[in-house]
Amino acid sequence: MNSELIPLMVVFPLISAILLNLMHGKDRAVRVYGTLAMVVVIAVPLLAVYGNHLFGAHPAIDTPAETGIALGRINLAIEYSFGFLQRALIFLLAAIATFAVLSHTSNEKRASGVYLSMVMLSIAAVSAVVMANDIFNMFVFLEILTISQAAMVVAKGDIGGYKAALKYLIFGGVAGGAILLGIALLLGTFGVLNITDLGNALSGNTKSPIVLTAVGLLVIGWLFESGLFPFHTIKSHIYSSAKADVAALLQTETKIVLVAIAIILLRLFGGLSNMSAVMVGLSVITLAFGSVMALVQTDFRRLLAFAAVGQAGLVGIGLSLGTPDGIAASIFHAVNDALAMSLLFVTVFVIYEGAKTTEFSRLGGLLTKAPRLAFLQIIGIMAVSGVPPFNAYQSEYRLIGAAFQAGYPELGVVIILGTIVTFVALMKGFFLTFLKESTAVAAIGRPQLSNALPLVTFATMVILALVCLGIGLHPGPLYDRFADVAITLTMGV
Amino acid sequence: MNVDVQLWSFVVAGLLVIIGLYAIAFMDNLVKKIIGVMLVGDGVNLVLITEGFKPGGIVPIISEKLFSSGAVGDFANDAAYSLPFALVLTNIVIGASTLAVLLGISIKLYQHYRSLSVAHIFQEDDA
Amino acid sequence: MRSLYDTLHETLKSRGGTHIGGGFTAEYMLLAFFPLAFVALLRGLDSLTSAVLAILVTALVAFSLPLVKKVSRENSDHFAIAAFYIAIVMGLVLFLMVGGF
Amino acid sequence: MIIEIAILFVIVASSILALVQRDLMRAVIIIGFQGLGLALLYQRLLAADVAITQAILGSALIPGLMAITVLKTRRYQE
Repeated sequence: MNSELIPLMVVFPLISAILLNLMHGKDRAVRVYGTLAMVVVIAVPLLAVYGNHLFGAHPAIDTPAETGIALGRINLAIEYSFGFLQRALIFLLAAIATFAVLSHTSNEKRASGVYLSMVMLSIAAVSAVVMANDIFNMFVFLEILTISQAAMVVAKGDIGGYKAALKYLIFGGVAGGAILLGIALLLGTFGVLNITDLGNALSGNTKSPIVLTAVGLLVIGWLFESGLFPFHTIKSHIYSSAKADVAALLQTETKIVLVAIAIILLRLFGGLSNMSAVMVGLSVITLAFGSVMALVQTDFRRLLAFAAVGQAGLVGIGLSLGTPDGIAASIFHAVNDALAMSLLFVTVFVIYEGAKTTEFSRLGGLLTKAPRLAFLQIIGIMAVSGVPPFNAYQSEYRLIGAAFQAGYPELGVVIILGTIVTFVALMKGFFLTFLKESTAVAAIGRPQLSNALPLVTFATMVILALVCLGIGLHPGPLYDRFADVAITLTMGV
Repeated sequence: MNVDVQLWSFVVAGLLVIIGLYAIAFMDNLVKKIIGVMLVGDGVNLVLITEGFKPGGIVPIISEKLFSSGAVGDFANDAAYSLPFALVLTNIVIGASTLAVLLGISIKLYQHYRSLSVAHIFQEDDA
Repeated sequence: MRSLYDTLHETLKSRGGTHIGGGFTAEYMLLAFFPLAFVALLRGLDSLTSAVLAILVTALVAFSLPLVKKVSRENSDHFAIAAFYIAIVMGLVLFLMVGGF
Repeated sequence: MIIEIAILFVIVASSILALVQRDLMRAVIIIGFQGLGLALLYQRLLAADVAITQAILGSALIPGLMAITVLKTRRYQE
């Protein structure tokens, strides 16, 4: 009976967004409601049972003969499907979003209702994209996601955020147009929007130029939403212009949306070798440029932003291979990387709060000031770059194995190289921040980093580090179920 | 004179998308770039509307009179395909809200840089 | 004949103090990435085309050393650069999808 | 038939004309005609409900927002 809770994962954040927007200005109400709402947002995906929800309860019907739709049955309602993958991704999103909300309500003097409502809007949008079994519903929520992400970046208030948001929204308009045009072409050809129906209609029918154009347009939309190659500069600009807790949320959302859209593409056009080649190629280029650009940055936030984009390329490689092992390892890596990258973004947030800058030329010698922070950051660095006891090691080595098994040994080498470059870049950041002798920090007022660590931030960092370690020690429960998801996904192809 | 309206609508939709992309890529002024984003959206909307169009059909709005006269079957035969129209309705609203946010951001950028030129605004980002 | 190391060192030094180490690593990593990425991307083609393309890419890389400076300029935040690459990739993706390989 | 062709011509012409203006206020007014043309075209293409929305948004609301932006910034392109 709890499958009634499925639409609540989208509807509740939407209603909360409206309410929080109305409450703006009433500081206490915003704080209390924001915190309580996050409890619900976290609880609902855990309580809901697996199943499908049909909006308006329209059942599937036999296709009338004269409509020209070559399917036995078509689904009339907008359909949300909820399984283990959806539960894991939405819970991950809710956890990171809770941190963003709590850090806002506990660290800011005045809680902003508008900002929290944008966080809620993005939660609703990502949940809907993950669950929607309807390609137009996916598009609508992707557009909402773009707007709310731009608004969250703007919330920081400095001019760099406005510039990044402007670029993001303009190219978001182009990419959204591309997705909708692709949907329009598919709708004009097959007459259905439900992904299951569309997949049935498409099976063995993907060779016509109209369908291929639609695939190309949808792939362009996927590239934008997940920040892959031509859009990687925009994504990294967005991450580094936002506040760090927002950046942690943004990169989590990006990785979840990457996985969700790639799975939709695989369900629709899984057998298409062109598409898989294009996706692998652009993912490899993203990995190369993202991690190499991270090396040459002079600002810790920009370094992390490029490293996050490079890791998204890593996730894209496994998904576009299209084998069950690759898909499972990629989803697993998306989850692990979102957790570990969030940990790193939070540590950099603390440095920024304490030192009021993240330029390497003005940082240094913080190890004696903030030993706890240094310890947590080194855990985050090891977790991101796949050092054995932590979680990304488990997924990266499975990813490399999947690349070898799919017959792309050079991709395995590329993944190893990318991991090494990311590790070197992050260690460079760690060295320049914590170990390098510096007098510059003295000049900007010795930050009392260790003592001033807010409780919420410190607790979040410890929890994230423990989760990274826990998944690294026991990858089985999570990975095996992702593997099941991947096998059922590739069975239909 | 017998012209295929559907074909020419598709052509115009393509032209709108191309003009919009041109404006986004080559126009320096921010307001014109935003107009370009709007034109891309309009072009895509026109594609969808034209897909739903049925030559010689009727508007897909059912009325009580149709029920009472028993002409519902004729209605089902003649009416245009209304699913794309619903999609366009959603997309128009989304496009308008994106546009509003973009215009707000450009006012803010103008107040800081005293200019609407994109080359000027992004000048310092040239590494 | 000056060594490549000196050329690199000078170019990187002109960009400011702390980036020399990172710049060197990035340079060598790019040199390792390019052939690997091309092997991965071009393996579907027949041997003659891929040989010609490999020679072209090698020449392109050899004449544009140090790579890291050019790469970081092309990955900057400027609007026009982003628009340029987006236009190219959009065209390329559609061409590869519809035209096939 | 001839009406639709005329509307299509107006749409393309006004979008091009709007983009070549140096006076941004004039560009905004011309883009209003493009929105109105699209609304009429939607009506002719049997999408009456969409036409109403497009008429309000495309010919009044969006040009209005743009006009406010132009008034708050600068009128002539530099």
